[in-house]
Amino acid sequence: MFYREVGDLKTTYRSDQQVLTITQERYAIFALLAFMYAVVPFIADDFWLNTVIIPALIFSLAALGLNILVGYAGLISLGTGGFMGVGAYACYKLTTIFPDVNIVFHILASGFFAAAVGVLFGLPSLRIKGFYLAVATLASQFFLEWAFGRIAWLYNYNDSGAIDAVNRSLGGFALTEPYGDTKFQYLVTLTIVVFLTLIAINILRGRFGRSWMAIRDMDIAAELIGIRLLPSKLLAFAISSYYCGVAGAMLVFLSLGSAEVESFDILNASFPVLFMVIIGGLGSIIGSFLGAGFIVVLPIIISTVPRFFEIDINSATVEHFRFMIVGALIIFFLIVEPAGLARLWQITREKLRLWPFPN
Amino acid sequence: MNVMVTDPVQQGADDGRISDEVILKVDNISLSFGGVKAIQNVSFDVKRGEVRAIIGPNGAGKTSMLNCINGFYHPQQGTITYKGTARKQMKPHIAATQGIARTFQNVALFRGMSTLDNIMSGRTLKMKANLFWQMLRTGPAENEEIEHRKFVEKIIDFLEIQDIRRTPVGRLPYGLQKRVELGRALTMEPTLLLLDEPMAGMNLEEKRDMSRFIIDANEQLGTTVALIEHDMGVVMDLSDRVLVLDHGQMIADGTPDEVQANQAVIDAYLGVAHE
Amino acid sequence: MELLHQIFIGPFIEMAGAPDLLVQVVWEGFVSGILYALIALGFVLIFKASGIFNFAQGIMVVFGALSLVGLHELGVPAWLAVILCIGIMFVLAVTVERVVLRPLVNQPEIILFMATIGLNTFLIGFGETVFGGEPKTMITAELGLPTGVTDVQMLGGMVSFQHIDIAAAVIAALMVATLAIFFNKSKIGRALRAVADDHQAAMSVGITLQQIWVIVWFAAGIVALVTGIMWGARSDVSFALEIVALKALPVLILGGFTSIPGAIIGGLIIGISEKLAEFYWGPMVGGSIESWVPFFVALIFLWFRPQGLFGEKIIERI
Amino acid sequence: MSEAQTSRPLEADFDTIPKLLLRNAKRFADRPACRVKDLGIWQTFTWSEVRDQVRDLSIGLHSLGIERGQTIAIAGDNLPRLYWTFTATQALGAIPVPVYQDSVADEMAYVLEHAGVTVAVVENQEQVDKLLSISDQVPLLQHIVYSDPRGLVKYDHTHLHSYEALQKLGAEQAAANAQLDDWWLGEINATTGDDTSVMLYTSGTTGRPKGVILSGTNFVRTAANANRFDKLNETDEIIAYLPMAWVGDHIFSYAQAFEAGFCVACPESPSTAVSDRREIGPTFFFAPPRLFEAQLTDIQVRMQDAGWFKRMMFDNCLKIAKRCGEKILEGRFVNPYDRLMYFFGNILVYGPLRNQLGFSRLRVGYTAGEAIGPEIFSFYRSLGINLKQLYGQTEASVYVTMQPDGEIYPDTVGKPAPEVEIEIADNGEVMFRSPGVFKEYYKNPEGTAETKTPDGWVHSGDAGFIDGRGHLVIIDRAKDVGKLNDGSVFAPKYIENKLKFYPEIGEAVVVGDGRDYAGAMINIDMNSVSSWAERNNVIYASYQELADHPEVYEMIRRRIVEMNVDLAKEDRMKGSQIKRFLVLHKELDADDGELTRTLKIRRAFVADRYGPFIESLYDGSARAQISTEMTFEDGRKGIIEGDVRVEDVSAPANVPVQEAAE
Repeated sequence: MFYREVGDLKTTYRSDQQVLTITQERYAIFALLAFMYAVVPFIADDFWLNTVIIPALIFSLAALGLNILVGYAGLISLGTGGFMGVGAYACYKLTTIFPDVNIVFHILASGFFAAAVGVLFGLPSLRIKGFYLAVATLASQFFLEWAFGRIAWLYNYNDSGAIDAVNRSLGGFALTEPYGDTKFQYLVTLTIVVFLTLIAINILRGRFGRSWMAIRDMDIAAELIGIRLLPSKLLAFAISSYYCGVAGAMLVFLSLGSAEVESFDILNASFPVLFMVIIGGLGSIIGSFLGAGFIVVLPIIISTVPRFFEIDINSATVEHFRFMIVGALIIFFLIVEPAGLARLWQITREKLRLWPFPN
Repeated sequence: MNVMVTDPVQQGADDGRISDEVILKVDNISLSFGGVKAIQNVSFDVKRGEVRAIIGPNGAGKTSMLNCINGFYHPQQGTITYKGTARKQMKPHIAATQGIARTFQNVALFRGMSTLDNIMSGRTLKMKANLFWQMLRTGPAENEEIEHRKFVEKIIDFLEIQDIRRTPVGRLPYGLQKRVELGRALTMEPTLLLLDEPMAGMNLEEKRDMSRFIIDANEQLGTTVALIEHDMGVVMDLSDRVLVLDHGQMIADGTPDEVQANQAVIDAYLGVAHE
Repeated sequence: MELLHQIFIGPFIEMAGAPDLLVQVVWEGFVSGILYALIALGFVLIFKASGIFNFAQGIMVVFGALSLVGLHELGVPAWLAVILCIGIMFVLAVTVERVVLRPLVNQPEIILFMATIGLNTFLIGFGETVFGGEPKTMITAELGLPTGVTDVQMLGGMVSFQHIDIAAAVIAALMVATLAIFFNKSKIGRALRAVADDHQAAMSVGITLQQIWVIVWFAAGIVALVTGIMWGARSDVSFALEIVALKALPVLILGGFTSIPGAIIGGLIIGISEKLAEFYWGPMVGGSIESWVPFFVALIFLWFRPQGLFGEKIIERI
Repeated sequence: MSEAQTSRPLEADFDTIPKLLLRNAKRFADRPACRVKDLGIWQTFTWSEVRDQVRDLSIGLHSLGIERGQTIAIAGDNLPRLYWTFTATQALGAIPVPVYQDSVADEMAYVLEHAGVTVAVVENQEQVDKLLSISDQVPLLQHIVYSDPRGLVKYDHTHLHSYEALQKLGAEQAAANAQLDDWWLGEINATTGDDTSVMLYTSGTTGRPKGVILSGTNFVRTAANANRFDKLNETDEIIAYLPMAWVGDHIFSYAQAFEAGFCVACPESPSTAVSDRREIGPTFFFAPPRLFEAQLTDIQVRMQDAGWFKRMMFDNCLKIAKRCGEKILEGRFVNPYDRLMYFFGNILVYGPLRNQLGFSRLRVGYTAGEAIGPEIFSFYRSLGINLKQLYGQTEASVYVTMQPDGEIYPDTVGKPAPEVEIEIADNGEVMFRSPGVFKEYYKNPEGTAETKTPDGWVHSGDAGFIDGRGHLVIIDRAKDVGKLNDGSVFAPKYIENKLKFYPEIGEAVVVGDGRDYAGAMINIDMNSVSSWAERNNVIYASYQELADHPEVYEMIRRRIVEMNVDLAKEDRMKGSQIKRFLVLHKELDADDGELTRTLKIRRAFVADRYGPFIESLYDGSARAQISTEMTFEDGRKGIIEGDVRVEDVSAPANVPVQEAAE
């Protein structure tokens, strides 16, 4: 209905190969970004930023990372939490060892540690596929969980066994949680997420992205057109883990303020991120964002609704309910739209493009 | 950075199509799975520029033969000499780098990708821009992508599939999928193109189109073709020489006319086919 | 050098030095292995019959045990509680088939896998909502399970065998035998085996696919319930068990997704190796390595034998 | 109107197309001159690039021996390369002769032989093969140049050249010899507006095609006038999809484009013309009525699949548009409520629909060639699409009359175009004189004399009249116009068209020449009447049965009365009201020889076959039968039998009865 594609012609391959080929959509994205930068900080209060928007952005990044692995390269992983943890602990170590280096640099650098660990645990993907690989990724998950809990050096021998975000600033302003201003944290988070998303889009639409999808769709044919499976799969693990690692570091330093093993365990990190990817839509960038938004907002809605009706329920019960509802909703979503929210968006978009015609 | 991309439709158009150079020589190879002998002591060669057909009844070992040539199976004995280099074992992706492209009996396209992406993926080996440029998608990465897109577009034009450029291949009818698969193989600019039943399951018109594309690929792009096909008419029209296999053994090898006149072939193949 | 010695030689010297201790550790591993094998068994049942990777099998174990204890706490006699729990498992199987599997038939396997993760999450929430989140104690005595300890003098020391562990081993053996008879002798069992190979064939036996799913989920549920009782008797009953239940997964990659013998042998290998590793190597790195050792054992094994314990070498066809 | 859209004065210096090219290469150097969808993108060429392309090609053609006055044939789908061939040829003072790309070998042979073509520039193998097959009939033809090399590599290249190679040769020569450019410019300047610019063969319905010789001035002046008339300038864009051999394409996509400097876009292939049109979004567009008609049907069919809500919204919006859309388009007064509703409708339906049709950017659209149904015409206009009608002929370089903005009537073809004079001859034939009038028919002085008077007036061959508003109304081919016995004009096609605009009437044959009154034989429109039958529970087994149904007769009668009322308002036509009619028992069919392949009635043939029916219209009988043996196309013989009722149109409508309600 809102689409006006007449005259939207491409005279060069450069313009034909851009991310959004429809001019209006490009403008819409610019408008959205402008809104996120210029309007959201003024209309959203700290509660919204802290509990919804910043976590959603951070988890979007993790979901994007996992989507690269599962949705694009077709390699199932249940080890996301571990890779996020590597990023978080790496960042913590980096900033305590090199306190003078800017924290944003550390956040981005911590992803490389996750990438290295990802490559290591990606090695079995050469020989095993599918669910066998999924189980194999649990090896990394459990090993890393154990390491975070047992290797005291990682948490600087704190009594609590947890890592606490240290006070670091950017451009003279305190940034890290809980010292920094929430709006500032939001802007930094948004910038990192936008930047890394752009890079992901670029990689995915280039030769690496095509190689991954080729392996995902038919690995034998991929090999016969000259794609080397192991390097391609390992690259997918590396990049995916990098994104998860950065997300983990951001989660600790820009959102939670502290973390312990449980923050990155299978129930609190791996599964939710996997749900984001599946509900958002496998192999879809926009789906990663939609899925993350959905999974982050859902528990908030679940705990807010009873309060809204002034029903007094203790927090433990709310937590139990949350599990039930999340589980049920996931099944419901899989039944209603197995291809995820991205597919719903795609259908809507097609409808709008064809408007007023039904098909 | 300057990426050299040749025009697929302009190169190699001499009339002395077939040269005497033997591009592929299969020497006395045997292959078995467990106790099943798929290929037994088969030898033949392919000359540069020719269209070579491999025919035979079902289970004759034709597909296994192609699988050996492009390194997917490794024959237990015998040698395969390609471009003068003999080899025993070769990984499929190495075969690809050496200019062997392949289509499959059951279409092996990347179903989640568009026609354009499928064909672009055939250029993977020729793309060199590193991850850094890929991330930024400027400089070499962008230029390279554009250069290869130009090449791919010529293949799309060549195969007359412009209108399905953006369609996910999973949604295409079978005949078009086969054409896209041929496109993917051709964008690799192969020296040797292996086609496994390129016309299986096609109607008459689609077969005619496909034959035309194969002839054009052979004549205009100078691609050497080795193909498996069931349709005898097509084989006789297209090919310069025909190899006949039955139960993994070679029973005849020669020009279409010779093969058609060969009694062993008539007994083993044509007899079966006409039942 | 010293480190290498410490890793590769030291533990074996230790083993040889105290063979009674070694037997004790192996026995512990053997019993855990049996329980892992039982979880894996439930899993294999479902995967064989429907190709579904049931991630929720571990939680079904906990759910079964929790229901039993929960019902007893409400004053239901133990024997009735067991029967009711069997009923609950049946209801669960029917519900899963109706609500989850039937609408998702013909979906890609990853979607079904995700659905079982959803089911996993749901059952955690449901169990905790109904029975509360606190750990509970298994009603071992009420069920007539033995609780004593027998100490056996051997190899220059004492090795203790918990009666409950012996019972677990016996019950597990009985259960496997029953299942084997069920699959090989009964009509339904044969149909179930057929369905693993060919859905059409199964339907020609006169059983619908839906019925088959209900049967296998029910069977897996009963296996889960028994496992839950045995396990609960050895420790507390709570959802923390779920993480332990995940250790059935390396058993699966070791034994193969479709092999019942594989599940049993794999379970034993995993159980024994994890206890040995924990006892002899664990202290070097701070302990608790049994959480990940099984996975590494399975991975290393897979590296050399990708088709698993009982799998056949796969010839890829193109 | 922005400054760019105000009209420019005529420029006398630029009286040929190549001169306009040189002008544009300077004035609009970096603006797009043409685009073609090729290899996935719109390959775009600026005016200065086109200049170089054309120059190189010119020099290349010259090297093939092309000299001033020679003719070059051009055949193929619309391609920039073929348009450049026009200019390159004209630059040398030679004459391009475009040939219909779908004409069969024999037709092509005739044209090429008649025009004395020495070089042919064609699109692809198909055309090359056609030319090679007729090479013995065209002895003068020496060289063939092809654009698409596909399948041609193995051909003997002694007389065959690839366009690319030829142009490259020209470029190399130009690079090697700097004076060549000057020589080329000299050749262009040596050509004047009076020299022949192009020769277009009209596909005459009878006899061999005639070569119409048109000069540079013909096109440049006509194009300039048309551009001023509709304020077209270099920012406009057109999509070239009509045959290049047709004069319309030559003026819209070539002469007008060069005169105004706007961009011409060529589709990837005829089959993608519609989607390509969407991508381009032409601002200036021409299509024959049947395209608009087919498009409207397509819209209706597609909307039938919509859900009830969307359909309701769509129908309501169209109702609003019908009520006030045209008024808003013409800037007339509309009450604020309707204006508001139209605003919403524009968001919900009209805007998206224009977008779907590729008309979002359209400033002026024209249709011509046949009468367009008023409903269809109004439909497009009510959506905010400025669709207009014109009347034109090859002999006039197209434009004779055009509808000025704000004076749009579905039944007229507009007022005389700028610099065009019009007179109606005594026999009703439209005569015109303009700067666009052709020089002569090639090698056909008799034909020229028959059509063109010594003082420059051209017999259009169409009968028409100027109505009260000063607009031309075309009623029929002049030779088909007859007289009733009372001496009044009888124009069958005019009446038939009026009848056919009623949805229930599919086809109509009206007779009356030399008779006392007019009578009609009607074909019902099966789609429309069968859906009426369905709604009213009328049961029928065949077309014949439905056609014979009394209620159908009643329905047709009402429509004829309605039309008679309409006719009665027109002085010249009121004598032609239909007094008796019958509904034919079968649909007129091109397969049975009753229609041409372009679905026009073959009048003489029908009169012969249905003689008894026609008689019955005048002898007062209540029924009529025929039984004719006929040979079908496939050689089978069959007997056509028919038995139909003949009825009077009861209310003779000399006096307007009452306005038939919509």
